[in-house]
Amino acid sequence: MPRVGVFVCWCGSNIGGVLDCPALARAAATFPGVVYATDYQYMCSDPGQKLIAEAIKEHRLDRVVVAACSPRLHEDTFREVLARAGLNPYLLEMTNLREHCSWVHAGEKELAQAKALSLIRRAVAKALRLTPLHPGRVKITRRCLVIGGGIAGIQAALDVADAGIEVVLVEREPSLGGKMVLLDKTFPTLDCSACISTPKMAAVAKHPLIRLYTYAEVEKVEGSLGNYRVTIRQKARYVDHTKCTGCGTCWEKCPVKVPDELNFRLSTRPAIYLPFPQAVPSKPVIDARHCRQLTKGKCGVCQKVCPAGAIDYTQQDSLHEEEVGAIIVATGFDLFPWEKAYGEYGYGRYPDVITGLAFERLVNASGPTGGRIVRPSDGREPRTVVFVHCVGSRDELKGREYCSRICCMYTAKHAHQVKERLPEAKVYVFYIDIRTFGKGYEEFYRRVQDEGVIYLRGRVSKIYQEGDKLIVKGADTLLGEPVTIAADLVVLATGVVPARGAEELARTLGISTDKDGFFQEAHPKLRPVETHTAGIFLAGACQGPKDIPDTVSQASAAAAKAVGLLLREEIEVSPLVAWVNQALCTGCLHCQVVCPYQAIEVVTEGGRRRARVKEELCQGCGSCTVACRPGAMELKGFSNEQILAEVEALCR
Amino acid sequence: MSVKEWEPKIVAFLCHWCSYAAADLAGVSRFSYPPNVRIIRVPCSSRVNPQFVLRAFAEGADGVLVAGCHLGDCHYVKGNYYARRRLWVLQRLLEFVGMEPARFQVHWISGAEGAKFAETIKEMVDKVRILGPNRLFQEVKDICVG
Amino acid sequence: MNENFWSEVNRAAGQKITHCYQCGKCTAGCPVAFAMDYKPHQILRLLQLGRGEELLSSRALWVCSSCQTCTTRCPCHIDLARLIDTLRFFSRQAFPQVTRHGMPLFNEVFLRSVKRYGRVYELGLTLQFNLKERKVWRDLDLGHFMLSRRKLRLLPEPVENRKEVAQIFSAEKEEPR
Amino acid sequence: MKLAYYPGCSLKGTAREYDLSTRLVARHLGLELVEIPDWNCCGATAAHSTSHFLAVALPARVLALAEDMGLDILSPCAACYQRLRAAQEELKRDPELKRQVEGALGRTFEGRVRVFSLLEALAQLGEEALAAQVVRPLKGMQVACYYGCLLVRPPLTSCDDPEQPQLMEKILAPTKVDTLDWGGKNECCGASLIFGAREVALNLIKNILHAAAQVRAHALVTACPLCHANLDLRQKEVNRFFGTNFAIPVFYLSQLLGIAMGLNPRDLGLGSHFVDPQRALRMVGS
Ligand SMILES: Cc1cc2nc3c(=O)[nH]c(=O)nc-3n(C[C@H](O)[C@H](O)[C@H](O)COP(=O)(O)OP(=O)(O)OC[C@H]3O[C@@H](n4cnc5c(N)ncnc54)[C@H](O)[C@@H]3O)c2cc1C
Ligand SMILES: Cc1cc2nc3c(=O)[nH]c(=O)nc-3n(C[C@H](O)[C@H](O)[C@H](O)COP(=O)(O)OP(=O)(O)OC[C@H]3O[C@@H](n4cnc5c(N)ncnc54)[C@H](O)[C@@H]3O)c2cc1C
Ligand code: SF4
Ligand code: SF4
Ligand code: SF4
Ligand code: SF4
Ligand code: SF4
Ligand code: SF4
Ligand code: SF4
Ligand code: SF4
Repeated sequence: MPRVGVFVCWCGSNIGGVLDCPALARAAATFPGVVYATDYQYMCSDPGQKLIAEAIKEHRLDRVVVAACSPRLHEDTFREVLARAGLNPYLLEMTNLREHCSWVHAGEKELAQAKALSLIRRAVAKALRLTPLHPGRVKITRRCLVIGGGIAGIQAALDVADAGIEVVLVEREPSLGGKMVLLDKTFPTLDCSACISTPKMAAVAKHPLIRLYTYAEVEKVEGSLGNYRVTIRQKARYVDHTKCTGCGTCWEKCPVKVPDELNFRLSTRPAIYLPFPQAVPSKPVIDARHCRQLTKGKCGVCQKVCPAGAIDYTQQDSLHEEEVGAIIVATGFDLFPWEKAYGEYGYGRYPDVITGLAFERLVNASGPTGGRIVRPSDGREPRTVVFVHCVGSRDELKGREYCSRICCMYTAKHAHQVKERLPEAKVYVFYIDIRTFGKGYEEFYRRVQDEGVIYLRGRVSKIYQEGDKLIVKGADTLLGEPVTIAADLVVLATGVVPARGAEELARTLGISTDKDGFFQEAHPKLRPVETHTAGIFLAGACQGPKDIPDTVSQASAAAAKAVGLLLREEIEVSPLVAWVNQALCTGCLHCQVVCPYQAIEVVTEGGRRRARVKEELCQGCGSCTVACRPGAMELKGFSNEQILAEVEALCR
Repeated sequence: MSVKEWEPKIVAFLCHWCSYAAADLAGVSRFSYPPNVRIIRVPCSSRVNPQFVLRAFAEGADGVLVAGCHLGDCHYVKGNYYARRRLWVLQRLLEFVGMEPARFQVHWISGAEGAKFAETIKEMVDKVRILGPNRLFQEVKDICVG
Repeated sequence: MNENFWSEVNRAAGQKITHCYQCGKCTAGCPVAFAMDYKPHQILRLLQLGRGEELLSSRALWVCSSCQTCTTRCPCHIDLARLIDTLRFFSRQAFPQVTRHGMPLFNEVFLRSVKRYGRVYELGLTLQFNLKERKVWRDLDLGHFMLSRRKLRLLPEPVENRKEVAQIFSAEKEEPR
Repeated sequence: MKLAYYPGCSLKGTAREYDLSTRLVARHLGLELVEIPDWNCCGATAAHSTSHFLAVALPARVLALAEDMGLDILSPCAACYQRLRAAQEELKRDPELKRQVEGALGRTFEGRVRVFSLLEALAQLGEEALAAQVVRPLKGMQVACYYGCLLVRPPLTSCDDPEQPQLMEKILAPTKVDTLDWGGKNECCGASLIFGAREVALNLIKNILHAAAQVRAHALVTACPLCHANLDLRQKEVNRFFGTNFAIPVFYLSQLLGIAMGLNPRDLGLGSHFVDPQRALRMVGS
């Protein structure tokens, strides 16, 4: 029979002013299993703590009930007292005489006294059934995986590596850089996007602690917090990058010309190519879908001309395994596929109706036109340019319900760029609301208006080609009139959606996505860079639409979280976790279905299937215990037996 | 026990993260409510096994309350959705066997809603007081708990 | 009128009027907005504010061609064309005089023809309408052309089972609106 | 294929040639049409702007008659097509209304008849079947296909993409006629306004004629009697009102297809157009 000690606290007059604490102690002393009971003015004070520790030794107590304030306040304090007294800290049970009794029932002392006794009886009943628990410890692999090499991934990788921790960075395109490297200038300061992002790309490539995989994808993730085993598929490049010097002879000589996807078909590129001049790594890959050698078996030009002998048409995809302790996801975004949804804007059939990203390429000095703003259809400079906000955003009918957060600002930037390069041009912007909530954003918007850009409040209903003009039918709701503009170029402020493949990646990683497909953060305000899965963090537009300042802030925050975790030798995991009574488990796996943390695995022993809890993943919610019909699943610290004992004690 | 002395006895299963915190806040704010409620702390409303509720009634509780985080705010992502589904089934079952719905209530109370907690208890105690002692389960105790 | 009117129209048309964020896409695409006193988005706005008086006496209700462009494109799933139909019902109740000319008159005459013959008697319909509008001579040359090409029948061609058609119309009258 | 044929009021009067040409072309394409006995008017815009009940009950009678025949419906008139489709959807959506309508008609609905526009019916025959009948290709003629509102809006009852419809172009492809890409194909012609708000309607007609002229269309093609009446019969009035000089012939889809199939233009009712189509026809040697 366990030996329980009960310690009733007065909390000065907080409890003592309402309840008769000595009487409570006297009554508690008569409960079965209680070998010692006392009361004291302030249990949490130094003398109070000492009193408990000494009583434990003196009365050989092996269970402790503290009847005082909320366990949310002082459970840790009293657990430490137990530990100091040489007792397992989980042999403590608190009961809440202050918040749940004396403070709320001050007017009914008699009933309060009865309730308090009942609460102590409950605590004793539970205490009798407590068992010693030991927090698990896991050693940590001090390496970090970063998925996605846009500005978010780059920043996170650099921050983690600069803290002295090895990083594995996986980017699925042939080069690092993401969307940012395609942009011309960045709002609101208008600094050159490539000028500020390419040095970071180069820093990644040079960093001794960063292992870079480009043209690669994460295929499988096993293990858990602190110890993940990651399988990476390196796609065949047909170029041996250990030999290639990046001399460029091959891509100059390749006879193939295919539309360049990065330039929205405004230009062409060869089959062996560097995505853009500042690419990292600055070594080419062969696009197997278009290479004549690989599709038809004849050409071989690049192999002949390569001075380094780097071309290898027989190369295959290869798999690589990496061990890491934490993962940062930074897979970014894609543009809303407006060509599939907006028939009233022509489904992408009019060459001079383009997206904002295509406009970035047009206006970019390293883009297909060398930075001249011209119409894709005939190469002429436009005299009237119309911008249309919220395409694919704030549109429950054809697009997404949410606001994409960047398009108001990038459109203001584009409007400014048109005015700067083509001062004579007329520029109209159709908007619903202008959202300029960043530092310096509203000022930028006002400046663009000063430059003569005309903002019209109304959505555009239809765009169609008439001769070489685009007829834009919009409205000016402030005047209450329909407006028709004959434009030369129309730029759609296309919204933001999660990067292609985000759902599959979420499944591979065991993290969740929100209703729009962005990765779900653990808490929208207080844990915005963590996921519900410990050890996996989020950075950038993959968590929700974001501009560069927000992306970079979040990337550094994710890095800080990852570093904070990885700098520990090992981590302690709470012992209040589920466990399976193997004798009762029927292997039905009802528990696995409800677990929000994928913490339940299947083990097969002697042909019998059973559930097993991965303690390092279990967060101790207890949902599985209820799902389990035979009662095989138990939660330590909140077992069925303990709770039922509490129920009985309270109902007496 | 004579009818005159009878006081409703209510057992409340409260989620550590929300409703238990709400009860703490009610205390800190001195929002008084009838002392008829006794609280059992659970990590999440999804930890509440319908069996616990049945046992409470069988042992003589006049009312049982389960409270957790608002839907969508669960500390464990979706525990309260599971709880809602399970407890809804239990509510139907109890109604079916003839128990007044007011005796078994499920509420979503956040850690900031101390006043709501106090209100909820007041209302529940009032209702159960009107219903009188819970006799139903005394009779079927053996069947339900085994 | 305000609150009541608002919810009544809402109920009749089954629309989420509060959802409209006044983007103006309806007005931008409406082919006849130029001729309306209140543009489509303004009709929605008046509805949101419960300003029935202005709405029900508005000319816009009878200029709308029911082309459904607004309904097709509204980003908030508001079926404006149907709302306008509903407002027309209310308008005829509130101001019976609207049916004395223009589109509501035409609708009235049209339905009278359908009620009587089960089908439209185009010649009779045109004559009757032009007479009431006091534009007897309108479309005379066109009428001549059409008669000569047998594009207009001189006599109505009624359905046989007129009872069934009559039943529809009498059921309509009983219909609480 | 055998279909219940619902001409509707217009095809018995102003749009006589649409009726003639549809029947003729259908016969040559092996499409059997059985006129719905004792059909009634669909109620058109007048009904739906007056009473929701009438707007559903009138077409419902037609649906019920076809159900008795056990055939799907071909409704060449775009207005009738839209009203029948809308009634179908309402009967499906609102069981209470369905009950009332059934009560008034003394009939019940199973809701198994489908309603096809002429576009759908022809497109279903397939490009090959159409191509096999083309004996006089219309190479060199540029036409602007005009869909108007009723065939493609609202999306719930649309027979094609509401914004970029393509069925007419597909049907006409075997005739080798040059179908133009233009912005007016689903703009409204104001059919329901021609009596009640004449000037407004004339404006809309002008806009469409203007858009067609911009792309140098030799002719317009339509599959709606109301559109045809507005665009063809009212062209002179538009010219008078706005001081323009449009002379763009307007064909029914069935007529143009019939010509390519070598059928006699007179039998197709081409003599009863207000804007003379001869010039356009001579271009392709017809
Ligand atoms: C037209 C336009 C103009 C803009 N202008 C500005 C501006 O002026 N100022 C500003 O602050 N912001 C601007 N932005 C926003 C800016 O582009 C984003 O904030 C930024 O790119 C987000 O960075 P990211 O790294 O999160 O995402 P991305 O840039 O999208 O990078 C994600 C990377 O992850 C890779 N990836 C995706 N999936 C996987 C996978 N499964 N495995 C491996 N790799 C993967 C992608 O290939 C990509 O390289 C603009 C955006 C647009 C569209
Ligand atoms: C009316 C209102 C409603 C809001 N509602 C929401 C909402 O619903 N959701 C949301 O996400 N955000 C909301 N916010 C914004 C939110 O309050 C801020 O984002 C948040 O408080 C910022 O936190 P902070 O720590 O940066 O600053 P603060 O909350 O201002 O904290 C700064 C602290 O620093 C102390 N301090 C200042 N100077 C010194 C010094 N020299 N030495 C020492 N200490 C110093 C201050 O005393 C203060 O305690 C709202 C803001 C307002 C005004
Ligand atoms: S020619 Fe050879 S070395 Fe030069 S870039 Fe091409 S593959 Fe590399
Ligand atoms: S082998 Fe392929 S990549 Fe190389 S030059 Fe030929 S087409 Fe280009
Ligand atoms: S940021 Fe502006 S343009 Fe983009 S979705 Fe939001 S409101 Fe529309
Ligand atoms: S200052 Fe505040 S209230 Fe005004 S627009 Fe900005 S966020 Fe909205
Ligand atoms: S629900 Fe229970 S019995 Fe079924 S697998 Fe899980 S632990 Fe085993
Ligand atoms: S207690 Fe919760 S987190 Fe742990 S295994 Fe069970 S369901 Fe999963
Ligand atoms: S399109 Fe819809 S949301 Fe926009 S103003 Fe019109 S009714 Fe309102
Ligand atoms: S249905 Fe009426 S309001 Fe709507 S776009 Fe057409 S004409 Fe305008």
